Amino acid sequence: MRYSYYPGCSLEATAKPYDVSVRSVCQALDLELDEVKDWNCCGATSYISIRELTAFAISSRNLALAEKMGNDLVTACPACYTVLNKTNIYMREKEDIRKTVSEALAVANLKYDGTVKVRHLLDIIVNDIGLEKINPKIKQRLDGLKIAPYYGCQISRPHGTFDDPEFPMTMDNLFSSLGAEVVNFPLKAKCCGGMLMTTDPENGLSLIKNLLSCAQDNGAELIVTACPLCEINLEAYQKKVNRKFKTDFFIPAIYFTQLLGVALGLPKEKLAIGKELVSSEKVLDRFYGGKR
Amino acid sequence: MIKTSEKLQETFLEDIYSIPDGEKLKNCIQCGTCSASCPTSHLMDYTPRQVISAFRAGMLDRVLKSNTVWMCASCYYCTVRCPSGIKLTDIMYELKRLGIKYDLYPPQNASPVMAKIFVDTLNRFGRSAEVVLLSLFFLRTKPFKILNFVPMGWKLFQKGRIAVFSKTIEGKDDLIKIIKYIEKKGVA
Amino acid sequence: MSDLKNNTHKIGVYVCDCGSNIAGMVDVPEVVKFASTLPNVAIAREHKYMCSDPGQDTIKKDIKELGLTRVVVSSCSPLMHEPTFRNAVQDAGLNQYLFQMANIREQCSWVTEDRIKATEKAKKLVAAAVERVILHEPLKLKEVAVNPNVLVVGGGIAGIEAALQIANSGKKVYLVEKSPSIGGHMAQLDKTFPTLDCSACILTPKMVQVGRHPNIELMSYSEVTDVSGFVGNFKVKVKKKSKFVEQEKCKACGDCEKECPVERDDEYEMKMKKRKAIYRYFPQAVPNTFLIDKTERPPCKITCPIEQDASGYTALIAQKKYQQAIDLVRKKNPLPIVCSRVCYHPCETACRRGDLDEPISICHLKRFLVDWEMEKPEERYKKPEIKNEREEKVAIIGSGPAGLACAYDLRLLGYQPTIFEELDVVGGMLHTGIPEYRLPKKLLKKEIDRMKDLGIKIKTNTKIGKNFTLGNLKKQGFDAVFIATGAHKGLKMKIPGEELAGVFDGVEFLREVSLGKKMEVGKRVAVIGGGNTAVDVARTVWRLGADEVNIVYRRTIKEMPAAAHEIEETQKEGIKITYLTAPLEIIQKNGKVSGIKCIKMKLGEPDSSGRRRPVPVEGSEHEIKSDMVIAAVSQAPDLSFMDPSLQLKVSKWETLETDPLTMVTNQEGVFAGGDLVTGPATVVEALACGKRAAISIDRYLNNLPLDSKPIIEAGLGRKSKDDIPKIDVKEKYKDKPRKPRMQIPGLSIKERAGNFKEVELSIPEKLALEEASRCLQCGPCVECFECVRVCEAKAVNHSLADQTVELDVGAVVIATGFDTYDPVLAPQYGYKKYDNVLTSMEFERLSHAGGVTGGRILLKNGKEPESVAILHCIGSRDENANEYCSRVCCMYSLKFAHLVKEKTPAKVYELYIDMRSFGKGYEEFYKRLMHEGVLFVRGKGAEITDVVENEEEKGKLIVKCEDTLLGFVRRIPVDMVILSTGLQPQKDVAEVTRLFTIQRSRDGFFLEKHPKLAPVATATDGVFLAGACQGPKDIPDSVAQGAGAAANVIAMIDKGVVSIEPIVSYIDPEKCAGCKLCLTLCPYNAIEFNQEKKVSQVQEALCKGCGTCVASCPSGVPIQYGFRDEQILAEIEGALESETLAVNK
Amino acid sequence: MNQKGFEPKIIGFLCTWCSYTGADMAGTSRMKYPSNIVIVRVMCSGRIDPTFVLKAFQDGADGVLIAGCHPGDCHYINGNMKTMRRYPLMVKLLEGFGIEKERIRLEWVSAAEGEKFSTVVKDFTAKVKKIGPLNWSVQAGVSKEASSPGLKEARL
Repeated sequence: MRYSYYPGCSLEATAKPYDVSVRSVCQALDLELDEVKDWNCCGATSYISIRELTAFAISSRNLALAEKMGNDLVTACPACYTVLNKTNIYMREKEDIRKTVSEALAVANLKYDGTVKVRHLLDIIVNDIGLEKINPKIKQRLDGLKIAPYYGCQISRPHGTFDDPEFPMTMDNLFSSLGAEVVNFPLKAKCCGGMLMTTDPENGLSLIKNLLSCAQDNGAELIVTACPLCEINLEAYQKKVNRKFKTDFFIPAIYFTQLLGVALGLPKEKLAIGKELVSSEKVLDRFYGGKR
Repeated sequence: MIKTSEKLQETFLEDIYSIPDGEKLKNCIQCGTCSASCPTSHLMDYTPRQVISAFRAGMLDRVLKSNTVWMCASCYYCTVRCPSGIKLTDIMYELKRLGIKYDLYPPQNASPVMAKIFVDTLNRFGRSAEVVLLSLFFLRTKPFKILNFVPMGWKLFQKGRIAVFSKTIEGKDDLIKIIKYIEKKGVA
Repeated sequence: MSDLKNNTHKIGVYVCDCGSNIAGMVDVPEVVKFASTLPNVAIAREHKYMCSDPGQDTIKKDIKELGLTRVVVSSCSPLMHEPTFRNAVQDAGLNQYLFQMANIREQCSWVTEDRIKATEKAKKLVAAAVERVILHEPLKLKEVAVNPNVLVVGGGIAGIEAALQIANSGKKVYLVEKSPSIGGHMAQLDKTFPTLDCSACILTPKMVQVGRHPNIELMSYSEVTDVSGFVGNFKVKVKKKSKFVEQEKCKACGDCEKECPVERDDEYEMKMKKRKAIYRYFPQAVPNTFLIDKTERPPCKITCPIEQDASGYTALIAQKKYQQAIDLVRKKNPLPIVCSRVCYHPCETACRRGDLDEPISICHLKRFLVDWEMEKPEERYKKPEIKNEREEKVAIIGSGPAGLACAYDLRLLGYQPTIFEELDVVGGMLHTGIPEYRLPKKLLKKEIDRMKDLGIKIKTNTKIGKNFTLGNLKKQGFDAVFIATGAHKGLKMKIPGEELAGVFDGVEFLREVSLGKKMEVGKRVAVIGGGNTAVDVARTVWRLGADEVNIVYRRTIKEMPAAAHEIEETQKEGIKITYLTAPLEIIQKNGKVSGIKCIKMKLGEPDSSGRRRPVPVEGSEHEIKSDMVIAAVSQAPDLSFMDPSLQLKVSKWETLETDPLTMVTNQEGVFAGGDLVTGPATVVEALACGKRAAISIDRYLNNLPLDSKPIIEAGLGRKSKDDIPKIDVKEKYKDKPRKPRMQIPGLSIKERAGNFKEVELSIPEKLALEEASRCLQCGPCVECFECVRVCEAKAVNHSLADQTVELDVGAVVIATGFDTYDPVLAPQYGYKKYDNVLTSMEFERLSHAGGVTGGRILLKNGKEPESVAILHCIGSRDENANEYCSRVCCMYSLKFAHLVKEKTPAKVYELYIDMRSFGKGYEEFYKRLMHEGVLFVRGKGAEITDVVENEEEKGKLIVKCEDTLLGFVRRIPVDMVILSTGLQPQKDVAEVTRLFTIQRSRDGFFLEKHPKLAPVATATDGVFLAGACQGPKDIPDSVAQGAGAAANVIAMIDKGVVSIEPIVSYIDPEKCAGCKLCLTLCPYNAIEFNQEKKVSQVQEALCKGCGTCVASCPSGVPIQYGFRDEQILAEIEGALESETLAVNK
Repeated sequence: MNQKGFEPKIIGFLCTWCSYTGADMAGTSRMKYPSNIVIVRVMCSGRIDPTFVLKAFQDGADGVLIAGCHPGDCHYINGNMKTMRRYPLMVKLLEGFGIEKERIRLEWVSAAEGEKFSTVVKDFTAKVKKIGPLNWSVQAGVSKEASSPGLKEARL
């Protein structure tokens, strides 16, 4: 199976491990990813808050580039997923937006006919490949590992085409089929505060605290996310949370591709495991039998 | 610059109605599902529902000067749950946009600055680079605060999770052209 | 202009202002001016309200005074006032069909924004009408008599009211209700708002009236499947689902219920309570009878060749009713002891539980029963009594299972069967084929002795063809013959060396052993084949002391025909199985076997049997050392006995040919079965043959024609996997705890060696009980027939079938009611996730005195709630569910609040968006509840969660909402949440719409003819609506509508006739080419072909005037009165050339 | 050939049970749509004869809308299915006469779908406007008589 790949800015920086593990896992699953050449930032949530149409225009550039490549456009970042999706929908359905944006693209002699399908990697893995095709490839079952899959918002809201916006299940099903024990995690689709962490850390922290304690109280050893922002918020700020609320959280959060990679028997470095601030060693080493 | 609040009202309504499904705003039954579903409403000076009543009351300027819209974390709960099909998150975006356009946003709140910087970097490099973003951000808002983030930033850096120099994309000129075109059309 | 239009016409055109409705947008004077310029228009007038009497009078006046020949009224939609104006025209002495209407309101003034454009359009419409009306011709209304019978669909309060009113007016009413009782949702309610009187108290009397009413024929548990005909004369097909209880006999005593072993969720109690498989819908049900829930029949039973009541005896075992259980087994099975040992049990393969974890160990449960019986046979074995003795004698050749079964059943019917057996042992293959360690001979003997004890004669050592011939049997006074000599001839391998000493035939070998012959076995024995015989041989040889036993089979274990558990045991006993290997030649050393030359095989394409055909692997020849070879490849019947003079037909497989079900041969009075007919098969299949033959022989001896029907009815038809409906077992029984099947106690391998002791041991009671209780009771009725046993009224009848009745009615009232929104679709409310989140209907049952808690309001943990939140508008006023307001929720929510307050000290919160108390006494009720101290919160509940944020929330459900009057977001901790779920159309609303060719409105409910003026009529004449099927309604409104619909119906019927628009089609025989195309197209088969004239003819009575034939005729012969081509073409012309028309004058 | 101020003439053939009632519904709920369409009522869409369509174009219509009950909902069991089967051939025939297939349209409109009806009319009118006037009757060669033989062939 072949897809066009849109990493997005975060995966080039703070979420580098995500990018690394995405590529390794896809390789292991015979998913061919062609990175969209010279893609630009999707605009994320901030750009839309300044100039809507411009936001659509710049992400349309990505869509236009992807359209040339033919295949579905897959991204691992829910923010990009949402923005690209929204742009895509509006470019298809809203005459006026299509008109102006197309003109704008034309200036850079680009055109977009709205034929690209924007997909999230999780969707591809669970629905295009499918659990029954993945399981034979499993080298290392995750039996006994207690995880709290955390979906956050934009993977299923508002364009959640492949999972329920209130109680998403895709990751739950994926990992329980790999033997992991998925703990009850009622807050799995609640918001982590997103950019609030930078703009209003005081309040952002309390949101994160709720998530962490819910996961911990339900006995999770590991939080699994599918979003760069969620990941950084959940793990990088644990110290601050502990300081502010006199708590003692130490619960690693990694990307779902990293954990899937573990099950596929990929070596740590190919999954960039160990790059997290809250080390996942204690939890994951059992699967590496001590070997580094 | 718009003087009267009614005038503002009209301009804004026009604008809101112009965004996809913006007209649904008229269908609001003031049930408060949006507010109760919002993870940050308890931090807002006005609840999301009140934003819409403010529209109806022609008192939008107060809302815009408050922190309300800038507290929206884009979680889209209000959008998926609204019984009247109002895409409130998008309306929040629109209000942020208009707020900035007409200089109606809370001075003490940082988000507008953040958003602006984000756009600048993007326009500058074609991609956003968190480190540039953050440093610029804190320099402009609360320079001393940046120190709070240094430890974490340093760790991230050690872990190779910070790209110090943001890449500039080749098609940057194209990108600028695209943006310029839209700006020029003044419909942004 | 077409010459059809001469100027002799005088047309009057009347343009209506409709107050400002038309005049507000259309310049009426302008239109009038224009109209008067049109050809043939004698007069054009404006009027404020044409439909008013003065308006109509102007028309009448003009017709009389100006001698108008045609009339055009341009006002509202013809669907609105066409009848009005037609009457006016008729009154004035002009034929009403010389009239045409132009719709300038609904389709012009109301939909156009620009006054000039609207006026232009109005002109076009008028011109079109004028052009058309010129070509109108006088037509006569068709009048047809109305059938006075009425069909009411749906037995809720609306249907009940309608039915009673109509019946009281002396008309016959058929009331069709889908569920087992009438009463509908109202029967489930506790109290009713705003008066708080108990629902049952006011409903039950009405229900009883319906049940008793001489004019009402109540059809509960029934559904309308087809509707044809039209107003005044509908033909309706109703399917009455079988209740398996004869209504008129049932005394509703409930004895059956007590005995029934099966429990199921009670739908009436909103699944908060259990009911039995035989149950009564609810205590006050009308009709007050029981019924049996047989949604699907147990697969174990329907796949068994003799339909042994597996699920039945399993359920009885679970209840420790062992005597009933064994009696049930014996009812169908003449050899239960044998079967409990050797049956290959297809039932277990079919068992639903197998799709969940492991199938029920049905066969061994039977074993438990027969062993239990054998402990105290004298009291536990019930010898069947023979009712009426008959002297007819039947000869049965062969004492195998088939013969025994046939003899047994015939004997029970009173006949005198005699079994002729070649050997001096009885039982055929049961004796000679099945080794002692599987079926001890003494047990077989017990069965046979019981047969003899019944009076079945068995003559051993009498070989057919030797001691007697079929021919002279008849002479010996036998009236019928059943041949079941089995298949005892082992087939050869057809390889060199087969004749050598030390090479044996499997069947023969087993026979010798069973007859007690001392058999010498080699050290290394090879057994060729993969069937049960091969396995039996191998295990026998092993017991006889061979050092090494090796089964050589050409396919893999997957294809091996032997029973799986047999193969398992074989391997346990250390017997080797060599797969994918075929013998080529038996090698000898000085005259004695020394080994087998074999070749490896690999699986190729599937063959006729569906199994993959093995093909040799080049150069893989090798030798298997062995000093004894036993071939057990297959058996065939030995036909040497056959008396050629009989000329019995033989198949190409060397088996006897018979009818597959009646088992009769090509010779009258001669029947056959068992392996002789089927080829080597199983015991239970042989039993089936014998039992079928018994039925046929009985018919034959009673001079009845042979027939497979009674055989199929007896459950002896051919069985196949496809008889079992496919269901998602994992989904349906997801809550069932998993549990592996029982482990059968047996001899250890050591204990088995060197002897023939029975390997499997009796099952201890405890084990059997556990195993039996694993049964899913998927029927759900398990057909244990306990209900039949205990019913004194003899009302239960498991063979009652569904029946379809055809009704002739003149009018139909549809009152199919509503369904409630399923909050599972809005997961944020945690329904089904949290124990104490209830729907409104669930609360009704909780609060109802007859409900699960006897009317006490309790949490799942049995405690009283300290606080309760009632959330309004769940699934209503919501684009994600239903956009409309369900109208009843506000009020019933207040009712709930009252009930909670009345019965508990709990705090009650009402979370509402807008309080809608529009009805009589409703606002007062609202006030009253405020007074009672209910805490009203204006704001919709957004989410229910159990994730607490502080001490006070611990152990509570938190309702998140915004108090919109405060602008605060609140987290309200409560113990119980009631979701006020909205009303929505029934699930089958689409089918009903099609059945009665009516329409639905945007909300999905049925569409009334007019939202204000015809709320209970539909666009389809003769079909009326009542109650919530037309839109959400409370009880008062539903009753009012029921009565309203009744009034409409009665009025229609009492008139005696309905007039039908004469807009039928007509085919001119002179012009018809007789191509018959129209015949195929007419939806009502109203066109017949006249053979002698060779033309198609329309039967007016049947034609409903769709005009399809007219549009489709290649030569354009048919016409439709009122919609002639010319008329429509003229209308088009008028519409498009209005200007030119005008100037032409 | 989109020319300013051109107001297309459109004829709508509606079955009385679903689509005509739907059109009335649009009226009662005051849903505005262009005034270009004039509606001709028939009992069932199955009655709509290719002749009508041709006649409409002959007499200067620029577009023809045919509307009936949704499949399965037909008041006459399956008249609408017959229309559906007939429709493609109608379109072919028209193209044979040099009439763009965009000028004819088949829609299912139920009695409840006033909204749908108005949107359909809006959309169809706009499209026909785009294509421009037909003037089929005045186009050389096509006199009513000339095309009338075609009418009967059109029957299927």
